[in-house]
Amino acid sequence: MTLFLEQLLNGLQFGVMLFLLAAGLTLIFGIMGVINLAHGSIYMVGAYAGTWVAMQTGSFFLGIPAALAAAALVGAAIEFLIVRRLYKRDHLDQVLATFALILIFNQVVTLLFGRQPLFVSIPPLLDGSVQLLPGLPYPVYRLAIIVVGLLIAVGLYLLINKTRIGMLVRAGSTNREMVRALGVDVRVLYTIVFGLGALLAGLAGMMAGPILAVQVGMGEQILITTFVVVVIGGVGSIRGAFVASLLLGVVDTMLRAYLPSMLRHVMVGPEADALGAGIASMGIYLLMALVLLIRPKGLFASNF
Amino acid sequence: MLRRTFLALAASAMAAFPALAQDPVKIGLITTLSGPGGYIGQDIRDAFQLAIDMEGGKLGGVPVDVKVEDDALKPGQGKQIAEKMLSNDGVKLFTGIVFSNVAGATVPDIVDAGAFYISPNAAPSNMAGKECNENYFVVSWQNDSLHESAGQLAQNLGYKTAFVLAPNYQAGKDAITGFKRYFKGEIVGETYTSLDQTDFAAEMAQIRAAKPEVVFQFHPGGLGIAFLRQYEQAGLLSTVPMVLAEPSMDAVTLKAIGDAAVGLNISSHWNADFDNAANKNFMEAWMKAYNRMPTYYASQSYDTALAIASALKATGGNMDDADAFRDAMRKADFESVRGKFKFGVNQHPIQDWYHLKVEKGEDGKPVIKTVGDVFKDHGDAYADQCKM
Amino acid sequence: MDNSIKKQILLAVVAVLLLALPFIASATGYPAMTSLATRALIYGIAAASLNLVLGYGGMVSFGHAAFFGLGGYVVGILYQHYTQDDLFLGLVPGTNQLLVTLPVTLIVCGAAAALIGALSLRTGGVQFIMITLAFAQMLFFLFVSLKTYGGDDGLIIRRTNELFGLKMRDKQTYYYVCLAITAVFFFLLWRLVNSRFGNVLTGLRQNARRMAALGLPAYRYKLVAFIISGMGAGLAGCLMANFLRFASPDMVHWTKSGELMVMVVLGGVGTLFGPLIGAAAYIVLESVLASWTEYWQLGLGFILLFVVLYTNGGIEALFGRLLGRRV
Amino acid sequence: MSGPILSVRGLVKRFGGLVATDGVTIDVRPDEIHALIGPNGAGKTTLISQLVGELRHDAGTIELEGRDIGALPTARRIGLGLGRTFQITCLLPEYTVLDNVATGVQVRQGHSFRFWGNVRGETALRETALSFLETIGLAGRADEQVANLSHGEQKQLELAVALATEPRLLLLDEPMAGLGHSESRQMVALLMALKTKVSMLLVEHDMDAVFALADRISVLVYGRVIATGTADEIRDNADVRAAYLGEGDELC
Repeated sequence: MTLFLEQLLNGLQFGVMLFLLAAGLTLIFGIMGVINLAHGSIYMVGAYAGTWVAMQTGSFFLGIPAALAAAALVGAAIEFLIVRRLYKRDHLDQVLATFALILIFNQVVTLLFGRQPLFVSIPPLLDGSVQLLPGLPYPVYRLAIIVVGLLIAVGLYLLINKTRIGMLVRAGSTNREMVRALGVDVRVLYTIVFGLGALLAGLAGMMAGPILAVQVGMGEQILITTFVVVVIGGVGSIRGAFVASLLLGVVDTMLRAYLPSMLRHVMVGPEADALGAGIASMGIYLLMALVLLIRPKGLFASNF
Repeated sequence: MLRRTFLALAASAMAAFPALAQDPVKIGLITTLSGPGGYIGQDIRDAFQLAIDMEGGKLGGVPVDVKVEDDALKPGQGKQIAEKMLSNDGVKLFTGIVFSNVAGATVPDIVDAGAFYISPNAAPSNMAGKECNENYFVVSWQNDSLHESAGQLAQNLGYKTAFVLAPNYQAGKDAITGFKRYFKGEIVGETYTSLDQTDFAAEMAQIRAAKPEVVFQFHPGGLGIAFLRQYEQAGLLSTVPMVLAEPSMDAVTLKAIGDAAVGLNISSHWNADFDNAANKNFMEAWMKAYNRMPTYYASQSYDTALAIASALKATGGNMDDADAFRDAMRKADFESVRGKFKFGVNQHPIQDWYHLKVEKGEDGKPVIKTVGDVFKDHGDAYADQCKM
Repeated sequence: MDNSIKKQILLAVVAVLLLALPFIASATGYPAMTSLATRALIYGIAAASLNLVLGYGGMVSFGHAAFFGLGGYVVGILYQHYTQDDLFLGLVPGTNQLLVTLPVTLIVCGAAAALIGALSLRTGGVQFIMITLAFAQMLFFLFVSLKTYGGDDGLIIRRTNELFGLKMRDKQTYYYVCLAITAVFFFLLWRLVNSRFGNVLTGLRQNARRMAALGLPAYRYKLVAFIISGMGAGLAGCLMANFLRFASPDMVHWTKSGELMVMVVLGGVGTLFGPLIGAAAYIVLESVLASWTEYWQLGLGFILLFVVLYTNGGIEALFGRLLGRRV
Repeated sequence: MSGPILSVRGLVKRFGGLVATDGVTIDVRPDEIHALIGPNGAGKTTLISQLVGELRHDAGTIELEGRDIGALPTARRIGLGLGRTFQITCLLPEYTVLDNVATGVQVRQGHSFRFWGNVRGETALRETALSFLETIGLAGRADEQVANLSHGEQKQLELAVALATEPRLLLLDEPMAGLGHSESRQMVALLMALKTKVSMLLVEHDMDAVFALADRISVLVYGRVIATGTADEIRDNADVRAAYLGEGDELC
């Protein structure tokens, strides 16, 4: 039972990481109608910038503002220089232009930081494990990620539902013309949203630093999963992204944890393990296909 | 008429040119420089170049011209580069490939064209057995040996139960097969992770629940870094020891993991602290040239360059006589940085394997120390299938 | 009329150049050009197939590598069973005859496209992009975990499939085989896009609502286009596996789908020969940049960005005056 | 006298709390032009969308020549003899005028799974299409790109394309909207001439045109039909006057 709880927490933690990325992506999707493949690259930029500063200063907490600033700046620059030209284009052009950005970012990061992965330790404050229940130790750092992720989710909820910017964002994701009619400079709104999305991606990158390897290509690995989240949740819906992130995090973790042993009841050991792992990797894609077949616009589709 | 004479003259002039000054031997180095595996290709390229620089632009007294190209971990790309070098540039000697799938697509073309491929790393099992080729040499190891030695190491250390993990792909499955071939204890858990997986929390929980005496895991590159860090963060490192094959713990991985690596057991065929003249020579030159710890990939590539140098020296750099070059290669007449070295019948290495351990060094940073033997004169299981 | 004469002359010149290419290649001392051209032709078929749904039909498929890879694996799997002299799934014997593997590829890829298309076409827009990607990823992980067929390392096809006793191993011979198949393929495609079927397909991209108001049941036409497109990509995969003598999950990876899209856009969306030009440009660019600098992807990225942002319609648009008609 | 060609009974459409179509009942008889008028926001276009199947109604029935078509997708309804024009022209922008009509003829002829012959070389198809253009008076512009047409010509082309599907009932969504005075008169003449061939449900704001064309008129206000009758009956209806009071001269 404690094992199950631990896996549930793991799923939750993976889910909130996905949410940080998916929130920005879904907003950019929903409001500007842009498919941004370079979102993963912003995550990488955040991870590199934050980790590099943390390595130079020896302080993880100094790395955080660096990661946020770098990601937001790069995000705003991408919006200003490239994405702005893509609003009126079709999805195909957007996919390709941002695909090109992935190539460029990967090489620039290689040029700046070299090919060796970077490394940052968990800050002493968050190191070690705590006993949540008897027999259920859990790393403090992962708990911290869950807490930060949930706080951000709450913050986004308040931002979207209680502020003027949030009102515009909501209006923008259902009816772009309406925002223009309100006399708002849409371009500024777009840059703000893009920067906000980049900020969250950078934060995710920084938080991933001590757990994962900070290396070239880390963005693409998580990018596709994030897109799956966005599509399952319904393009443009923060709430959908939140639900889908947690759903995907938990489903993915549970499949990996329990499918092989379940299959072992019906077939031989090693084959069950390999097949189970194979199906588990496909799991999120199967889930997406299923959701889309039942609800072609995703779980929480805004009606546009 | 006049035109034809001119062309003929020009052609003979071109042909005559190499006779005046020895044309450098062209070596095609196809390797992976982009993406997460890029650092491996970089070490392979740098070590090969180091051997050449140490001889002043020559190998075995013969001037060489190395052409480096990035295969981007795409089999098709590797093949295309080989093709181009073979037919456009007349390259007859190749090396450098990091990954098995690129090698699988590229090497058959090279050897079929009568050129040589000397592998500094990848050595898939089919090419060690049935598909072995007289123009194909492997200086590194056969893939399985890495994990067989890890299995033997776990056996030597007296563990009775093991939990094994590897990514769900061919090399991962080979790793677990190799490990189980020599580990005689009980496997209490066998888990295949996904190749695009970065979070291993679920696996950590499974390991804790299974309570094994030892964990064996094979996760190359960034996967391994993530795995080891999370292993430590989950508090497992202090309770369950781990045995690794060298791809999961090279110098770069160690640097990325830091203190979390202390106490790990590694099986390897080379280590930076080896006490032989060739290795000291290599280490000194490397640190001077690049000022970073070399990975074992670098050592293999350096050995590859030395092996090529020995053959070039014996043949005087004449690549037109393939038989002579092959005979010279087979002798393996060079001082390997790993000490003893010879080729088996399938032209894969027969060599010793060692037990390494990560310890805290004098400056407080973790270092990999050689602490004992695992295998003596270990070849591979596929040599019997090779009919040459 | 002037345009069509120019067009015919241009086509004739290109045809002669393509026929003479292996000779030019060996005469100028770049024999590898023949292989480069073979790759360009094969990718041209794949890109043109993608273009049928993407450019003509307006369906942005991000999963066409699935069919490309599947085509490759058909060749690889049949070859493996041929050499091992056993049966696939205990039912189907292996073979090394191109005249068998090619039709099998078309059937398998057509069936796969029918299944994937039937499900994916229930959605549209971004969801369609992502669901096609999802199916390709599933196939990718399937091949990665298939140990029997090489898993991640891929399947080595020691000898190219046989065809009429030709020396298929010979690069020039294989080039001409591919050239002939490419010619036939583009001829068929040309007939197709100008047929009644092509007419409604293009109409659907321009204005789906109008086509519905004409009484056109769109789904079945889109599906058939998707199936044909999948078969074309499979054909290319079959040829590629024979050319590389290798099939690997790399062929199914999502970046391969991306590359195919790049080729289409580079050459010109919704044009007949654009994808072929785009494929050639991409292959040459990749090869030239890679031999030039190890940071070649940087250059490729910038070129791609430039093409997308500033050349509305790709390379084909630059020849637009010669070929006319496209807006 | 045979039954109505189109028979709508008690049609209801709700958007959340808003009732856009509130129990609409309308008949269109053979060889009749039945006009549907009403102030802006009365739900005229919503009604058309339900008739062609772009929107699903929540209650009621739609029968075409006695057959219930309420559950069929748009394409099937068109196939059964429904035709429509769009308020804002909805054409194939990359095709020529002739191609637009020819595509309509082609779809009307049945399935388009013909992969071989060049569709632009099919003379029978082209000639049929051209005859529709002649009916409309656009034959001289046959090879023009749609994008180069004037607004009035695009409206005419809309009609030609709709006729190419050989409908028995034509739903016309504001065919006069945006037309100049002489263009409007031309359109009125055109529709008048077509009246013997096809029945029409005409949604229109231009009252001159409506009174010139319509055999009967229904008035839609807030989703409800408040009156149906001949032109004179409607002119004298008190409710209609009330509904239109203060509406003034509105644009589309």
